Amino acid sequence: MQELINRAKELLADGTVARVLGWKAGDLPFNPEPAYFEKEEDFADFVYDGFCGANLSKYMIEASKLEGKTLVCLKPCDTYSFRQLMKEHRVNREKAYIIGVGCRGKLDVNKIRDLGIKGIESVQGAEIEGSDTLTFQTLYGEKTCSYADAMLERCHVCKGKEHMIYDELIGESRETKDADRFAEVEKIEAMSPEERFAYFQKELSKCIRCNACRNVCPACSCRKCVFDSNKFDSAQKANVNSFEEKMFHIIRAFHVAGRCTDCGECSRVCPQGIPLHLFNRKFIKDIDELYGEYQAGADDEERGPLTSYTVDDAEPGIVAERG
Amino acid sequence: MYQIAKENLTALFQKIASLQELYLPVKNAGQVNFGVWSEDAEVDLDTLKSVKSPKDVFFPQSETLYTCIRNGKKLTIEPEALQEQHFVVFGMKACDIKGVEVLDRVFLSDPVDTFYAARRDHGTIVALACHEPEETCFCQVFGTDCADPAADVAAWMIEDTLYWKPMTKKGEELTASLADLLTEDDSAQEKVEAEQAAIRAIVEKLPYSNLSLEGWNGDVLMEKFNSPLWDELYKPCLACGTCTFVCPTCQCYDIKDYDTGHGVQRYRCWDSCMYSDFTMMAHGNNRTTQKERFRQRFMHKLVYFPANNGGMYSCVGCGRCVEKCPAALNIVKVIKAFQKQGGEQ
Amino acid sequence: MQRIGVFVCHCGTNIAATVDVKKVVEMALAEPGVVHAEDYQYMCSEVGQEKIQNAIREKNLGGVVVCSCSPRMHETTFRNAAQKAGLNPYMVEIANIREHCSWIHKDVKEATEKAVILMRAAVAKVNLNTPLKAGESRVTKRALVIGGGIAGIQTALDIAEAGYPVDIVEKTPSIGGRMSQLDKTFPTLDCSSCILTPKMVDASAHPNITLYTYSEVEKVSGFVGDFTVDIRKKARSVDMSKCTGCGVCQEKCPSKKIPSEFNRGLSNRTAIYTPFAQAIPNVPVIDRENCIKFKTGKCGVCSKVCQAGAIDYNQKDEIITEKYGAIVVATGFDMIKLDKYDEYAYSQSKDVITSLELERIMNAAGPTSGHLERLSDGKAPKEIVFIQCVGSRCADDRGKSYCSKICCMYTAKHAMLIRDKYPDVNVTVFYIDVRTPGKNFDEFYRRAVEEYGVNYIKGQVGKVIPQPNGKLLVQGADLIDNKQILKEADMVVLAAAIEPNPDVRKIATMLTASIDTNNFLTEAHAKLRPVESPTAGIFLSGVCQGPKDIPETVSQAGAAAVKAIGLLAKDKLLTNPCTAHSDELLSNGCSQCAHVCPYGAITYEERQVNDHGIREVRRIAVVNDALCQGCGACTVTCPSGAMDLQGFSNRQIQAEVDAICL
Amino acid sequence: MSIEAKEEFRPKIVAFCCNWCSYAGADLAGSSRLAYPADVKIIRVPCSCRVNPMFILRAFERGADGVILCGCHPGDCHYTSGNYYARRRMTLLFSMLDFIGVENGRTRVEWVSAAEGVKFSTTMREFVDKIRSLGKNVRLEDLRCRN
Repeated sequence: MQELINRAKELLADGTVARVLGWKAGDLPFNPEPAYFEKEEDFADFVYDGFCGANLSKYMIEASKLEGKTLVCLKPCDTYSFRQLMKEHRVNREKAYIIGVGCRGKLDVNKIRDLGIKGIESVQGAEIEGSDTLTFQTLYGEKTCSYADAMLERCHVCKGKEHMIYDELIGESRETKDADRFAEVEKIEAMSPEERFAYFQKELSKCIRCNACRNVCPACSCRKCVFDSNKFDSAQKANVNSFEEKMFHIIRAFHVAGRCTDCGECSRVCPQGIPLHLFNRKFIKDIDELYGEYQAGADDEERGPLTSYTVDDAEPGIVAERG
Repeated sequence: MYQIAKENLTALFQKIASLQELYLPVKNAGQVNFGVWSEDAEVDLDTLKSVKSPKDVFFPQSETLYTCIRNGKKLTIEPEALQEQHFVVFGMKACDIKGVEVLDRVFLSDPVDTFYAARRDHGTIVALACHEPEETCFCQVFGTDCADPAADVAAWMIEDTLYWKPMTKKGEELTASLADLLTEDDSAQEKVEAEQAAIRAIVEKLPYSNLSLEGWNGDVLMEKFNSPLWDELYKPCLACGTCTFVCPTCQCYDIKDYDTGHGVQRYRCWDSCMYSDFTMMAHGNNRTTQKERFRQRFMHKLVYFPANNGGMYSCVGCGRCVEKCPAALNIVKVIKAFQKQGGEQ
Repeated sequence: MQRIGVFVCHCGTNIAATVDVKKVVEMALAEPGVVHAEDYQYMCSEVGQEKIQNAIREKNLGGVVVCSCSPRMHETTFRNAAQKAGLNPYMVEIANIREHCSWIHKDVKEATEKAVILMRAAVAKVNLNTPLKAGESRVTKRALVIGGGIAGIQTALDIAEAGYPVDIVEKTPSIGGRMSQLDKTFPTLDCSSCILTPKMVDASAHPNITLYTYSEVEKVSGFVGDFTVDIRKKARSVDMSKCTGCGVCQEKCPSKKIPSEFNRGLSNRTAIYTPFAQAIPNVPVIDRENCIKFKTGKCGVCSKVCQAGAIDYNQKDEIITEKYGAIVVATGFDMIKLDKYDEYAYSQSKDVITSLELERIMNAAGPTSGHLERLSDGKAPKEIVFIQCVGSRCADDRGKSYCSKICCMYTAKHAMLIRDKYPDVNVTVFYIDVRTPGKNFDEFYRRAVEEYGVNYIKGQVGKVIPQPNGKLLVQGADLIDNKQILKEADMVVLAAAIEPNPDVRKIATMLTASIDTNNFLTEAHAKLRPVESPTAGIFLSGVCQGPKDIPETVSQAGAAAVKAIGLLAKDKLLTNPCTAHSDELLSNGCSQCAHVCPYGAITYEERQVNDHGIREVRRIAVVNDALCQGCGACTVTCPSGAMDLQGFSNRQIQAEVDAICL
Repeated sequence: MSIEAKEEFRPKIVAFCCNWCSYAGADLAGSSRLAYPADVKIIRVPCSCRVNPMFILRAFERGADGVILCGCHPGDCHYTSGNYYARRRMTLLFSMLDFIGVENGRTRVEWVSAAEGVKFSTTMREFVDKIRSLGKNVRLEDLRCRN
């Protein structure tokens, strides 16, 4: 982390960048927030640890409009989002100085709570090169858990430790993949339609239409979302689980299909713990199977699967045929 | 004071539900929220905070106000019936009850919101003391004692026993209806006091308990409003509505029409001041940037509301926003940022 | 809300017999916004149209719904009627209660209920219609004809005669096409060259016609009235302005072993060559792939012998960019490849030939100077078998499902010519059916059978087996006598199916003209618009549209010319106003819409916007109305809904959905 | 067991037809008097690629029991490529609907040319039969639209 801070200060001092976009330590051990650093003294609060899960690439849409370059700290998975946004002309590469930061998986405070660790006063082991065990001092005594058990779902299906785009790299990355990316989707596919319906009905009935999934999503970069716009008659805010939640989540997933990098932010931020990544991953799985493997944000040129076609694509009837 | 063994709680819930509707913390797909009790519902009294506050029992996230029905060129209007059934909310925490007090100020002041008033009139609240407060809690800052919740009935879960203390006439009536399940216990007071002491000891150790609200009142309105701190504080905000929707006191709503095809259902639903179309009017929006929207939320909770309500803050320190904000922003960080700036000056 | 009038047509009894039109009127009057409704026997009649016009004027209607036949039939009629009464034509919607209702349902109650719903959907849509105004675009008064065969030549001559400049692009070194390879033509047996050559000369000499031979269309952009086309004029290596056509270069060229395309590979040509003696232009080209000079850098004989100094080894391909108002496709056909029909031993024996090869053999200028002989040993054949429908009317995927149309007639022609010239030669024809619809066609076929004694056997040939003695054993079936036939032949002629020139797919893509699974270009309407492509400004001439013989080709070529002339005669065209539009406040500038636009109609500009007080420069999608054809692909690709389609807007379609579902 | 015959289920079916092929195919079905059930109501769109997944969900929201999209055969699109895009979009959308447990028979895409009146009619009859066997759409309906 110190190397990152030193380098950021250096680039700020020599005028290469006008500001640094990173994370500021929170007031609790696990809630650092995305923040801009413009002066040397700001860096007292700079932090980069296991709780810095936020994907900063979407902030670059606004940062691209500012004077001068913004140094942005991107983890390997975040760089896919940045590159996809570049492809869509939503961020300006010229306005970004990308430091690819190392990552060994990011932590999910909800998982820690689910492990029964409550009243956290301090944490050891969450540092960027910390141990494999997390030790918590809590109001109710010392607790421990393994780093891996506290990782975000997305880190268990990590896309790899390569950065897709960067100006320089600082820190080592570790591949944390220990699960099959599509296993959860396959599990649901194996259910009967009734079970699938019940599963999603139950999950989506929790949705409170807070739009956190949409607003955090780097692919949901519309200036105005159709669900906020009066152009379609779809601008509703009610939480009515007989239809609206399904409409919202299906259409949201559809709009990002072929553009979603599977960064997992939607599931990370959902206050109701809805596994929203399943929608996106289902589309990714279908796209991979039907149109060839495609990873959004892994290139600058290739057209997305929904803005291209081949003459012998599968017919929609395949959905019923494969059962 | 009464008591009932934890193992008999299901019987208690069955009994209440047989008399009136019962809302209580229910776990659904891994998350605890207040919901209607049923035989299959997975009741969860151990989780300290429900994801959403239970305010929606009185102020639902969406509710129909009236329905217009179109038949050819004819229109008829059907008003929505007010709440007529009695119901019980079991397991509300002290902070959430304080939240209801805030809502009362809004909805029961003239002009009274009849939908809300009907629900308040028909609801009986059974409060549950917080057995193990967490690091995100700061109700004490707002003068709430989570060890001694003020409601129609106050309850404490101590080991395997629930202690039950009616506090109001509604509480007495409910207690009377459950007489065959609740037993009087003379030693209860002592046990409850011990539990309260333990809770309060934890509260003293909570990281936010010593948060100072000094300088937050109506007198400093313009100073706070114009502070340059907002220029920085809002920046990570994603403009989602999480904080407002989990909040026990946020009371803003939007009124919209749902076109049913046979007419229009006019409904109201929670709105969020974080949304870009919040207070959108025909001419546009008077808060054009997220900074202004972000500022609005905290100014409202900490300045405008107390200024209009005899110093009552419209934050109750439940800590839900601390836990749920996707960008790790929250009211505590705002208060601390101003405190720090004050210290520097 | 619009003031809407609903007009319900009886269509005689076509609608009224199954749909209770009075009930539809009654239900229409109950709909919000509907201020007038009436029914009439024939709404499309003058009286019916007047009713609509009177109502528009008297009731001050803002929208009109006509419940009648398909909008494909009378939408334009009713729109024009409304326009005459002062209503914007795009404020008219049609509820199709005939084709989609009365004609397919029997039960009056059911059909009436459906008609009411269709009416409601149209009312719901028209409520959201906005007046649209067609734009104007200019017409470039020049036509392009792709292909220089008889179809292309005829089309070009007709257009040129009408006074418009026209360019012919021909891929090969000479115009003339397939017809120039034919010996005689049916059913008159006149000499193909004798009737074609004068037309070729006319085309080359016409002041309004420019020939681009040895050239190909490289790129097409634009739209009806205003196409821009890049033509690649391949390097001929011979300066056309200097060459006198003396032919010495061809005589002296040392590279003489190149199969002649014109003679279907039955004879050889030199590396510098004109495809045939009457070629136009009579200027040779150097086939660089086979030229020693180009392959090794040595030789240069042609350059040395050319007294005109016309040989130019350094000539480069030239791109000519020209604007056109109309484009006629006349790309013609070729024979199918016979590699999937190995049972006929085409690849095994030189004496199994295609009909087109026989044309060359029979032709005085052909490889055998017109003598009928076996290509294997030069002997005169005594027994010739013709096999029909090789690859035509084929049930499996080896060949074509369609009938090639010309084979029955040219085979009768071949049989007759052979019997006429060589009475001692036996001719047998195996056929599935003999199809002779055409003026004097059946008489022609009957003469072959009756006067010339050609032996027609109904049945198919299963196999042709080359024998050690050089003969060909033909195993066939006689379906009429129901017996197997074994026949020793000296020569077998295959009537191979014809297929569109394979290059046509590339051209169709450039033109955005639709093409069917057999690579024939699709006509805008099979019956009523047979020489137009659905893509405006593109016309079809000759076999590129479907198999046809010379007279049919020539008449279609003329028809295509007339359509093109009709277009060129206009100074301005009205453009389809149902185009996509981008909302500058919603556009993300993400480029996804441009990716799916088949017309390149979407571009991006950096534009200052005022978004409710936020002023900033944004990348905004912009639609070029003149290019947009209104498909709507962009509207669905656009996640923010910034792209919407006029006339078929999101809200209009949703209103229809709502009206139908409720 | 009830003796009274249950009222026959009449599904609501929305058919989006492209203007150039399938709408004309439906016209041909009409002019050839090739009957299919009146439950099918056609919406004319310029091209199958105009059909937004939101329209399809909207139809289900409003109580449609089945939605079918008809366009030109692949390769024959009037706009050259519209149906190819539609094909991918609909395949993914249908797969998602299937994934969340909506019966996959409720959605269908069929390519119908202007010459295929018979195919149009047969397809519609088949589709209506399928929807009748599936019964009312309850999984994607907005209950607010019922009253």
